[in-house]
Amino acid sequence: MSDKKDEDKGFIERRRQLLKLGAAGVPMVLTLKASATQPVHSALDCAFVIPEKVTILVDVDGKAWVGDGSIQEKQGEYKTKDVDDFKQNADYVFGEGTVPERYRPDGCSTGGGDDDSGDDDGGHGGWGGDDSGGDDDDSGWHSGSGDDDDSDWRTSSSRRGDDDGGYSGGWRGGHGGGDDDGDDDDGGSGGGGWTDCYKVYVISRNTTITPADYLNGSGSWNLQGENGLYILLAGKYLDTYGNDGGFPGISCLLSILNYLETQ
Amino acid sequence: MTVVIMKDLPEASVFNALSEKRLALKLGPFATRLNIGDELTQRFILDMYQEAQVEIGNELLCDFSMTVRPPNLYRRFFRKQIVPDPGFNFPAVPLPSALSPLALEMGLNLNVALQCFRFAIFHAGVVAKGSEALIISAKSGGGKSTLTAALMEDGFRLLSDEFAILDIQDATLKAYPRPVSLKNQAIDVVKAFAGSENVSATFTDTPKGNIAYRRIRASDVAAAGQPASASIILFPEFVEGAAPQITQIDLADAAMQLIASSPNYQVIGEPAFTALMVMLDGVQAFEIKYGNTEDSLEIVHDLLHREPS
Amino acid sequence: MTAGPNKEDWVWVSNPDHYLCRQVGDTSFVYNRLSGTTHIFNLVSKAMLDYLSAGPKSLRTIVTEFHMFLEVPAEECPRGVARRLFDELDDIGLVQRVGP
Amino acid sequence: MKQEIQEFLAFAVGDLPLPANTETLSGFIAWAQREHIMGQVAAVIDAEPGSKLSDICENAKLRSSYDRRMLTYETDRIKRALLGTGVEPILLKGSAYVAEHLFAGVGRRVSDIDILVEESDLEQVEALLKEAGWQPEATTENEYDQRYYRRWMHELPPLRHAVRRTIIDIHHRLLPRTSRLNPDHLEMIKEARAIEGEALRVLSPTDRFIHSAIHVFGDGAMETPARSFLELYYLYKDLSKAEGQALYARAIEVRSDGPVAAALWVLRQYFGLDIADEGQGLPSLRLRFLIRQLAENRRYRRLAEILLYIRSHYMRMPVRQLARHLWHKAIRRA
Repeated sequence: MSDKKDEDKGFIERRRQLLKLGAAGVPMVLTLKASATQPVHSALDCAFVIPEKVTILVDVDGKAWVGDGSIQEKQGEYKTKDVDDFKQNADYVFGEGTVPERYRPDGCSTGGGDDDSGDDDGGHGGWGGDDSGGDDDDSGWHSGSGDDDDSDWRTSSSRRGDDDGGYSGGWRGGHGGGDDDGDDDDGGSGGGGWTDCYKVYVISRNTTITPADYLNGSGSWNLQGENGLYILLAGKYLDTYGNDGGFPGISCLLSILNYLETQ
Repeated sequence: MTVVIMKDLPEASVFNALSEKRLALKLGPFATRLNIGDELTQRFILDMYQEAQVEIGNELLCDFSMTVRPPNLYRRFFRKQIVPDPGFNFPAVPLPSALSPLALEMGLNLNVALQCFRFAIFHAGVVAKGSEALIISAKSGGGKSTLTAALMEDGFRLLSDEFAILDIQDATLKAYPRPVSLKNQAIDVVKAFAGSENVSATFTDTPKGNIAYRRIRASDVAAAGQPASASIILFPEFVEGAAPQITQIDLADAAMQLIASSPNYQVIGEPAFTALMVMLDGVQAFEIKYGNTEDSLEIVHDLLHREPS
Repeated sequence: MTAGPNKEDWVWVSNPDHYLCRQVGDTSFVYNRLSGTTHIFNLVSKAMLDYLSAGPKSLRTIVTEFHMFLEVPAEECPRGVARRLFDELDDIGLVQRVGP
Repeated sequence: MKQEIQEFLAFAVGDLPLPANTETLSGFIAWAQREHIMGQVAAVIDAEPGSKLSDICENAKLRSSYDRRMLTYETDRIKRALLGTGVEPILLKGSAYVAEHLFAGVGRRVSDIDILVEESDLEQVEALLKEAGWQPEATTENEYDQRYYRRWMHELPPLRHAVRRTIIDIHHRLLPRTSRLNPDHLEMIKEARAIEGEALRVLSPTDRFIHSAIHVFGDGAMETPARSFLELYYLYKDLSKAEGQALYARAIEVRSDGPVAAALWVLRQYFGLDIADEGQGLPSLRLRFLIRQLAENRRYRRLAEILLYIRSHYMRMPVRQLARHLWHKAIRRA
């Protein structure tokens, strides 16, 4: 009551009006949010190195196995025995729907033989199904954040997700190349021999991955190539299991995601 | 080596210094070490920044460093793209190399927006006549840059078309007169009054449509050391064919919008609060609506000659 | 959500050294030195801040007597409203418990 | 390279005056910025007013003042949330350094806040903090994760404040139950002391150093080695002579001699501190190799980072158990 304006009738009246709003539940204190409360640059300044070759096996349902084994490839088909061994020994397994369409094999004509996935998941292979809704956006863990209208220093988001069609041919198979050594006999052995129900991606030893390279200015992921797939799986891992366990790159990715959340 | 105007240097030495990370751009309160391997961007700098002060050497201390480079071998192999690297790997849109100068400009903006804390930064254009500054809020996409560029031809000096840079010691506004970025229709509008020789080539198919830049001016660079004090805050709105309209708005509302547009206000804390409050002293805020550039200039003239209400 | 437990007999105060206040028209910009955050107060919340800055009071006193500070009849500032105003200040860290 | 890094660290803590050679100075500043220690550097060096160096220091100080304010305020909010309960959490790491006004806390960059509470208080603390707006991240809110964290981890799933977006880690141990390293947190809690006038506690100075060493060498905080080294350096400098002498014996007592030996090696190696060998000896050749790669930015830095990363996770959780974790997750999602 020290303020001399308090004597002013209009002043008291304006206060009474506000009180009515208060009685109706309207908050009386507003907290200003500046647009970036925590510019944690260090969070974005991270990269990680893949110390040893990493192989990622993807099936038609978007399941993925990650390990260090090798899988022989011939004309877009993979040796069934290698695939089975790889799955048995995989270090990480991701459920159905984890991997977006664009990374999955085109079709599955050899069918059948691979339904041995029961080895590690109790037969139903169904445990993926979780948030598969996002199958071909980048699986839901970005926040979109939109407003690309004004801020030049945020840059806009016109290039989201899946405009990578042109690339896909490039990464198929890749390694294991040396063994096109004509043992066609294998090819003939039908059911057990070769399968096209998978696609294999290989990230070579000492590859440096900088997740921030796959982000656009509005915080959407634009994941491409095998490194993009790796980030996607790391993100999925993080989403599901948190920042524990040994999936390389997680802490780097987490710091970026935390950063984006503050935007 | 001492500070010189870039155009006084032989082209070759600028090119070399840019590729060898030995050139510091000294503009307004910031020194930025440039590391530009990309020829298109080098040419862009040589042209658009020809009036800027630079220093060449290995031992320069700088506020920021800025790299324009293809992002990695992998991507270089598939499609040549450019990512700006303002001293840290900020996630930015990788751009095709034909748009690399945009990456430069974007990166320089990011530097200020995210790495500067010794000034309070607000997202707005600023021009001044004498020591009286006009803050043009970037809100609502109302043609901030067009209006800024138009005022430049109308006897105002440019402080910045992107940031209001508030000195937290004395609450004055600092100049950082970089090229003005023009989008879409604004390009031809500005060419018409500023002369097309002062506007860069147009970059098409950018994430924001067509973009071109208005070259920096010697007069703005020379005056950059002189601070200015805020006098009017404008919230412009361009509406095709609209009759000119001026509405004074509550200063508190204007202040809230400025704070919300700041990338570092919260980080700086008390000095930013205090400086902003001092800056607001005697300032008036207006929403203005207009349908063409002539009207917008007239409105600004009216406002500047208006008696404080 | 609350800032934490509270009781009718707990005594609270606002410390004017903890904040800076600048009035722009009817609006007050309040900078909280502890949190580093700027808040916008209207005439009513500013009155609560002044009321609490004037000296320590129990929560019971605050909810029953704030209307007098506002110079309005009790029914225009019910206890619930006073309590919510207090909680808003508590939430942003502008009040401290000093007793009992 | 080792010599350069020793010199840089000496500039960084103010043991050596800044180099007159401008090229060295510019290299040092670039290094400090890269290592995220510019705030700490700015706190100890005298820059000529009006110089670019002074601009850079000013900028770094303003930036780090934010982290400090955040820690102080979050600590205040935790205290508020627990008001009247009698629970006195132990502040760890940055929040403790700031609350105790230690030099280790000046200019240091931080992102979240860590507290340690007795297991018996855990439930109440968690409930009250949730009441006060800290919420589990959506990703860990499910029952399985919650159980998993409680059973195996040393902390609750991180909580994020709904309005302020800050993160708090509530520890009830110093490392996961599964960790190969098993520090005696109960013994350390026993020695914790109250902060005067506050319902908060901190570890004893000796245990504070030990915990930092555990964090750096047992928990994978080596992404920014210079920052970790400065922290160890300042914490060590804060020990009295007697505390310094009793440090290694205490480390053995709380089963943390490995990380402490590594920390002391770093302090001798990079800061030339004269620390008597109380039998701690040297860390393993492999660990020394990794530390050198990182600290001296050598050729294998990236590799060392990833190896140390793996190592820290290996220290935290045996692979078999991780597999079981994955398995359960899989079943749950069926």
